Amino acid sequence: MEYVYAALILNESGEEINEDNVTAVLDAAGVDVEESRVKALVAALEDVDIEEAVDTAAAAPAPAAGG
Amino acid sequence: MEYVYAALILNESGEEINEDNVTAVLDAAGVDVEESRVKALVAALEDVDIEEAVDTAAAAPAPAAGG
Amino acid sequence: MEYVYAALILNESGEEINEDNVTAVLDAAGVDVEESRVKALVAALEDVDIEEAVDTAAAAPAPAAGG
Amino acid sequence: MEYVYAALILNESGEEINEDNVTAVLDAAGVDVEESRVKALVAALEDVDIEEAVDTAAAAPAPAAGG
Amino acid sequence: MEYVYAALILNESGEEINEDNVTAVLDAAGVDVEESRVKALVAALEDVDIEEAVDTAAAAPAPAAGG
Amino acid sequence: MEYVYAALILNESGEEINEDNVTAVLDAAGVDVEESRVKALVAALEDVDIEEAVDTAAAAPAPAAGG
Amino acid sequence: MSDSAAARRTDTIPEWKREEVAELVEFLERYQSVGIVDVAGIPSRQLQSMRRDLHGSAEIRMSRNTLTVRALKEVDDGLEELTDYVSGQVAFVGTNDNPFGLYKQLEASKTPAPISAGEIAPNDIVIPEGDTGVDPGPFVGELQQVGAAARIMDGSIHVTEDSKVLEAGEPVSEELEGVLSELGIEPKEVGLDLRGVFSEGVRFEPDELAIDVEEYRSDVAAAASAARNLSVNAAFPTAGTTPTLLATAAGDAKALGVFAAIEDPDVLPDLIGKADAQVRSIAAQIDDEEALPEELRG
Repeated sequence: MEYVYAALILNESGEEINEDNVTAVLDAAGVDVEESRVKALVAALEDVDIEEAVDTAAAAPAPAAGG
Repeated sequence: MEYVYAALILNESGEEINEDNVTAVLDAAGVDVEESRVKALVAALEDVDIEEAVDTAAAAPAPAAGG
Repeated sequence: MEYVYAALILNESGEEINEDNVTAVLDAAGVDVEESRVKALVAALEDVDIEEAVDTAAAAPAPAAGG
Repeated sequence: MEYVYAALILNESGEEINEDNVTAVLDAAGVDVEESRVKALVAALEDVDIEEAVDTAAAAPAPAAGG
Repeated sequence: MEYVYAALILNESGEEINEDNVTAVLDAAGVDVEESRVKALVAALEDVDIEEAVDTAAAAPAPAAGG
Repeated sequence: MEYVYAALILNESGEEINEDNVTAVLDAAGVDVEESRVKALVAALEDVDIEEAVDTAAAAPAPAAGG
Repeated sequence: MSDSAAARRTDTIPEWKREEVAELVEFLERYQSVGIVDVAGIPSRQLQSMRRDLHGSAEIRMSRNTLTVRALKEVDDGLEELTDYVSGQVAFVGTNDNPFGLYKQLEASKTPAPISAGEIAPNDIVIPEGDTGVDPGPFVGELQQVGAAARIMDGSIHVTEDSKVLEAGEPVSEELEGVLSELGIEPKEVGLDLRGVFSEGVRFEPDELAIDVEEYRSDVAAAASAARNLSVNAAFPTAGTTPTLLATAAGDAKALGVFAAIEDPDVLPDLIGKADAQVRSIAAQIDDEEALPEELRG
């Protein structure tokens, strides 16, 4: 999930979610970065409104206790 | 939330969640890092089982993702 | 299920959901295509609002991903 | 979602879920295929038991029919 | 949680949530105030709409990991 | 609600929830303290198991906190 | 106390009264909160036991009303406002507890008591549904006469539904007294009724002193929720909320992953589940079985 977290941090800092930035964040965290996953992430997020995607989750019903 | 995301990346990469590492990740993402918030987060995480907390979210019904 | 998935891919790519296209997708996947099923599916989907059906499913609490 | 649908068709037809096959299915459907997403998908599925994921989904409470 | 309560009182009294005020409230309550946590709190709340944050339900707390 | 918040800070700091302490906290927060409200609060909380009430809030999917 | 006031009255008041007033004044000055309680109708033995129960937190002091009023006026200081409440059988109550606590304590010390014929019902009197345990006999008629739904069942007299037999404010009849006594129903609450309190400069009436503890309990829960929400939503970690904060962050990532169909190993199971649900949703709208995959045919 680290790639997705990287995108979320960039979204909050207001930086562009591009390959260089995602790679830089993951590098800093000591992740052994796979270029294709970075590319795939950036491509997947291209037309996505991240705020909306995250808020949709927040509106979801509270999780049922695991079991 | 970017501070928490940073901690979670470190958790996945297996790096120690300490002030230096969290700061490095946030720096790389262009976040204007507040030292006190890093300190507070690192201190708070000392007593928390991160895997368990994260698993709670994973076990939860996935959020209603829009189309 | 593969016939319906084929229709869903066509729906996302914006291609028409007709017999030729569904057959092409299934062929590419190595499916032994039954012409009558393709016909029946294409005819049946004419009366279905695919976007709505997909959104309905998405809005439902998605299942807990196996741990 | 089209990448996921493609993988699921292959899963049903019993063909291997590899980059070539996924690309072929998406091509046939007129999708403008992103190579990195195919790669990421195939890599990610190596660790995922598709049957189990589907079964978990089926076991989940049926979605309230959309209103 | 006492730091958060202090912020909530200041929010209701209409006083600014700054380090001096938070410290004064905590002092009055006999709390052994940690300066860095006060700083972190003030920084965390800087751009936050407190009314909204208070009304938005946080995810349920981590249930005991499912059996 | 500021009177209740004040009591909760005292509860966390381990100080007694009495009229003097509640008043001191509210004073420090710039609240224009009504003595009779403090008195009523202190008397009422004698019969409230604060830990239990707080735990109730934590265990329930956080309700939108009333005004 | 005011020496000059005392001196002024010296020649008009008998010695014993002067001493009594002086004692009352001393009582009033000893406590932060002083109230007037109604003691009418409390049997003296019960009053004794209430005094014992209050010992250590509140003290009751009785006197003649004229002297009570004189003492209040003597202390002045706002306490003379309490003279409004001095009528009938009353007493002083003094406490260093706060007036809300005093009210609570006095309410808690009230005990049920039987009501006699001729007395006015302080509240509606209800005979509850159930087996009275009384053997069949004329008591059925007595119950029915006072307005209770009664009949014989399984060898004893039953009241078949909650029956209101007297409205609040109505006098109790001889017959009703007898029925209630037979059933052991004690409809009165007897105790020290607080008429008013003067506490550190403020006068409180009983309705102001009746605090709803449940409301405070729910306020505490709401305050705790508010703090939790703020802590999580502003990402300020506290001991209690850090796990929730982590779960929220992980949930954000998962939501984004599913929403954008990101090909991540942690997201794919959800995506597969979602795809499966979509197929089922479409299948549910198709009538033609021929068009459906075998596993989805009705």
